[in-house]
Amino acid sequence: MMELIVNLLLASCVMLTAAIVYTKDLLLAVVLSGAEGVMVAVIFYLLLAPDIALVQVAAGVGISTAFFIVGLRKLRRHEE
Amino acid sequence: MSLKDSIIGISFVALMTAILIYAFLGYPEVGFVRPLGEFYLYNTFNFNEQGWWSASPNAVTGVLWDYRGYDTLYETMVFYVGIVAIALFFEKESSLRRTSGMTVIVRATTKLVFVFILTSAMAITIFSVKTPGGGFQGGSIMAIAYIAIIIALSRGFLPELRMDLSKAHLIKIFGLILIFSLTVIPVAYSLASGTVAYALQNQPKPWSEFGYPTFLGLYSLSGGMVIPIQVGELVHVGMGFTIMFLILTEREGKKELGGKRS
Amino acid sequence: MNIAGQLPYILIAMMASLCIYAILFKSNLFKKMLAIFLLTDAVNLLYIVQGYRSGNSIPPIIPPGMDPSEFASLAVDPLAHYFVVTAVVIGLAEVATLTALTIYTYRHYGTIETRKIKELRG
Amino acid sequence: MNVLFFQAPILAMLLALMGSFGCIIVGLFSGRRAVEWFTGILTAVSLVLSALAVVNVFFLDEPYVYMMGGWPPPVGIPYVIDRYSAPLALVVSAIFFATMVYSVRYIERDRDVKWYYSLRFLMQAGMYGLLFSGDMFHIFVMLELMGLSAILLVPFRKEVKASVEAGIKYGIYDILAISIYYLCTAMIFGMFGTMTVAEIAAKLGGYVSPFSGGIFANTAALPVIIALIVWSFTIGSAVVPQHFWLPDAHSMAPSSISAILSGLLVQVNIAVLARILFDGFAAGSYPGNEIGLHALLILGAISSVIGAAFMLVQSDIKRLIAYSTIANLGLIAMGFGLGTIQGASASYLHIINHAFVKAALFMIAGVFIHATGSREISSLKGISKVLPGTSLLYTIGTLAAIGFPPLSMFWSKLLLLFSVLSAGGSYQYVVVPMALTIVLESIAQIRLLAVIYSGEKRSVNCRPSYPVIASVGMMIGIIVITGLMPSLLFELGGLAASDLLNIDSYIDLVLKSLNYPP
Repeated sequence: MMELIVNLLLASCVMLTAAIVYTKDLLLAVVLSGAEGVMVAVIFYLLLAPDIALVQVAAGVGISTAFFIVGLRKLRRHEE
Repeated sequence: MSLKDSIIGISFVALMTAILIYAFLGYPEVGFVRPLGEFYLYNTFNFNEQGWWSASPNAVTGVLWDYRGYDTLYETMVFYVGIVAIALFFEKESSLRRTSGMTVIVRATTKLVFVFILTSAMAITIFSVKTPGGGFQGGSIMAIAYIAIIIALSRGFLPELRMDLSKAHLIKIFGLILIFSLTVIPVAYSLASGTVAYALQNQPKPWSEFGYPTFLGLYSLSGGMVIPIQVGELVHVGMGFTIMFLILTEREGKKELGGKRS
Repeated sequence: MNIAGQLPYILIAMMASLCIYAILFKSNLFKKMLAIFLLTDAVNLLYIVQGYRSGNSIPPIIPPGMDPSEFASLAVDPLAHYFVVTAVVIGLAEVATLTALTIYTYRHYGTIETRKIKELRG
Repeated sequence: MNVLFFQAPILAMLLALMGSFGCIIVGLFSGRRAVEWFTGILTAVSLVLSALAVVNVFFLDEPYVYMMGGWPPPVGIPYVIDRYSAPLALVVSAIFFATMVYSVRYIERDRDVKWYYSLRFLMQAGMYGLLFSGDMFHIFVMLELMGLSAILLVPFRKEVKASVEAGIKYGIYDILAISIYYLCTAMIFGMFGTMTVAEIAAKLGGYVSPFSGGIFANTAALPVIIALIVWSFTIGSAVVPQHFWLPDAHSMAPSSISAILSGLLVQVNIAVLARILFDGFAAGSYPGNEIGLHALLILGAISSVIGAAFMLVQSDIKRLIAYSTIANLGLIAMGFGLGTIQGASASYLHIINHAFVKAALFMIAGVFIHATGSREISSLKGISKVLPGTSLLYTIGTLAAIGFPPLSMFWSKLLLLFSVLSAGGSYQYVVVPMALTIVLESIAQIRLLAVIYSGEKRSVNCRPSYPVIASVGMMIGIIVITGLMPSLLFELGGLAASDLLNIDSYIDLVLKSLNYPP
């Protein structure tokens, strides 16, 4: 059961990655990468890695997304 | 995206995936721990094998600052390069001015929440030998406290909390000095005594006698140098992120760049 | 060989290849940077998946009073977790460096598309 | 065993680490002179310490393993201080010291020097770590440290458009290379369950470790891992077809940084690759693992010819020297790719000689650019009439670069040719691209010399100051002196190559580093 959930989450991570690569809207890509980070954190938690889940939530999702958004404010939103 | 790009993309991804899957087909099924991992698990808090222990019940923390501490030391320095990147490119001569106009209630509430987040960051760091957590996690949470203030209220609120850019730099370097001195103390001991001790050595071993004191009586404090070094990491990481966001959220002036925009 | 038991590896391989494709072939610098960040995430997943122990396992924190040898036969791999902590921090440093450079490229050139930046000779 | 000698290489590394944040404190409380003195003293001390390490390894004691944190190899991180790594670390210290002296006047018009010196220190620590490390994951961390600080130093003059562009180009590709290497470490972890380089080789030979067991996956996947590692490191060391970032990055960086990037960074990459291929994947003895060496040989041959050919069409002095780096790295890759002890010792000597020569050339090119205010080769006309001393130094450096006897690079090029000819089989045809490279490079360099010595007397913006000349003179002095002692060089190369290629002794050294219980 748990393997199934982890595999499903992994598959959705692949989908999200494909969407991030495909989309032309960089802000959407940042938001999607945040969602992807949350999924990765959930996988970490399910695979009994609470330390890593904590790092991933604090740094991989929170700070890096804030960083990307602050950086993107100084850039152009859409890919050409 | 044109047709040609799509074909190139799909074929590249397919090829790369095929190569990697070819490599992974020989791999064992998911679901077993390799013996080296079991070695760490067995020894990390084993009173009967004190020559091989790290005195930390949390095996990840034990690996982080004892078994592979030298890696983590330089990982901290890589993070330092990240801070230097932002400081080198965007730091300007600017001072934070205190904002006015916020009511007393807002100020008091913010300070209260701030103190609460800071305390929890500290707790996550100090109890990392017992529970999930660590210097980096605590530092990130501490930074989130500052970043929330910067983004939600204003940068001008930080002087209220007695914090500005050069002070943040100094506190960050204080954290680094703490980490660094805990690293070199065994080396200095070795040079002074003429016996062998290794950099970042935590507990005494049969082949090398140096060791930091371990407090096991106080229920939750153990791990030798692990806790102080994690506090150093907390300060470094928390202040590092704060510096990055303080610099990056600065309003851009019109004339800041000598070069022309093309 | 058992495909179902190796499904995580296959999914991670797809994710990593997508990221490498984006770094090599996408023209937008910001997109390249995101892909670098996601590639680190993919490899982190690979580590954690490899360190997992199926069955009745526990996190790598010894509960009070448990015998170390029992703990060693129950818990998941702390070494893999350690590598991931390190890599997440390093990933953030990479992102900070590349963000700084990307913003400066934009200020100088007015664009972050590598196709359009052709100031230097090859 | 003397404790000071034992701790010397680690102390050098820790001093570099201390310097990185010490600079900032000194910079916050006092002026730039203080920062420079602080940096200079620390760099000099680390030079002395790495010299002590070399003395220890060659004359007083045997090669040894420094167990980080006191943990024996598969548990902790081993630092292998042997006759392959210690001399290279001394070269790193020497060039960092020379460029430090050079930087004092060279970047005196720039702001933010404290960040500059801080990043330089981190790059130095990263190089020591890469050379000494015997752990795959530690190599990843150190690549990251060295790479990120180099990426930030390339666009140090951030007002210049082209340097920022060179920086981001270098940044993206270098970080891609490091990320691919990170993927490889994960695959190695899954296959071998260990990160120690020596244990990987031992397990391929059937060893079962008391700490980490045997092999957990089918070794049929090993060629994929090796190919990915070679890919990653050939980006880092700019072997064709991944060379395109190097001419931009090395020509756009400040000259004091170009000297380090071109003289050290790319060659440290290739030295580490040789370490991993020979000692980790047992390239000589385990069947199927020669794929890495074959790739190095073929890519090196292409790389050297293309690099030398592109030298002929350059009009910018620093780009010309940068393309010469690509050509010489191709030669080094070919030497390692042969897989013989002669080839490895020739490549090793070429790394050392090329490091000093290339650092000297970039430093003098910086002097010329300051003097004429232009990077074009045509604007160098008549410079020898105004700056005769500097031009003489540049001439010696160039003669060394093209392999003019008896300067140092003559001997390593000679050894490379001999090693190819003695390798036998189809390997000896590699002598054709090698000879072609040497000829083409000589033509391009001599054309540059001809420009310098032609033309009328002209005016210059500024003359080189005393520290600049002293640092360049130090480099040229080393080139001349080492060239006069070929037997010593050959002996050094032979010892280093035997430490590199003798896998059994390397495994014994690392895995038996802990004699407990005795």
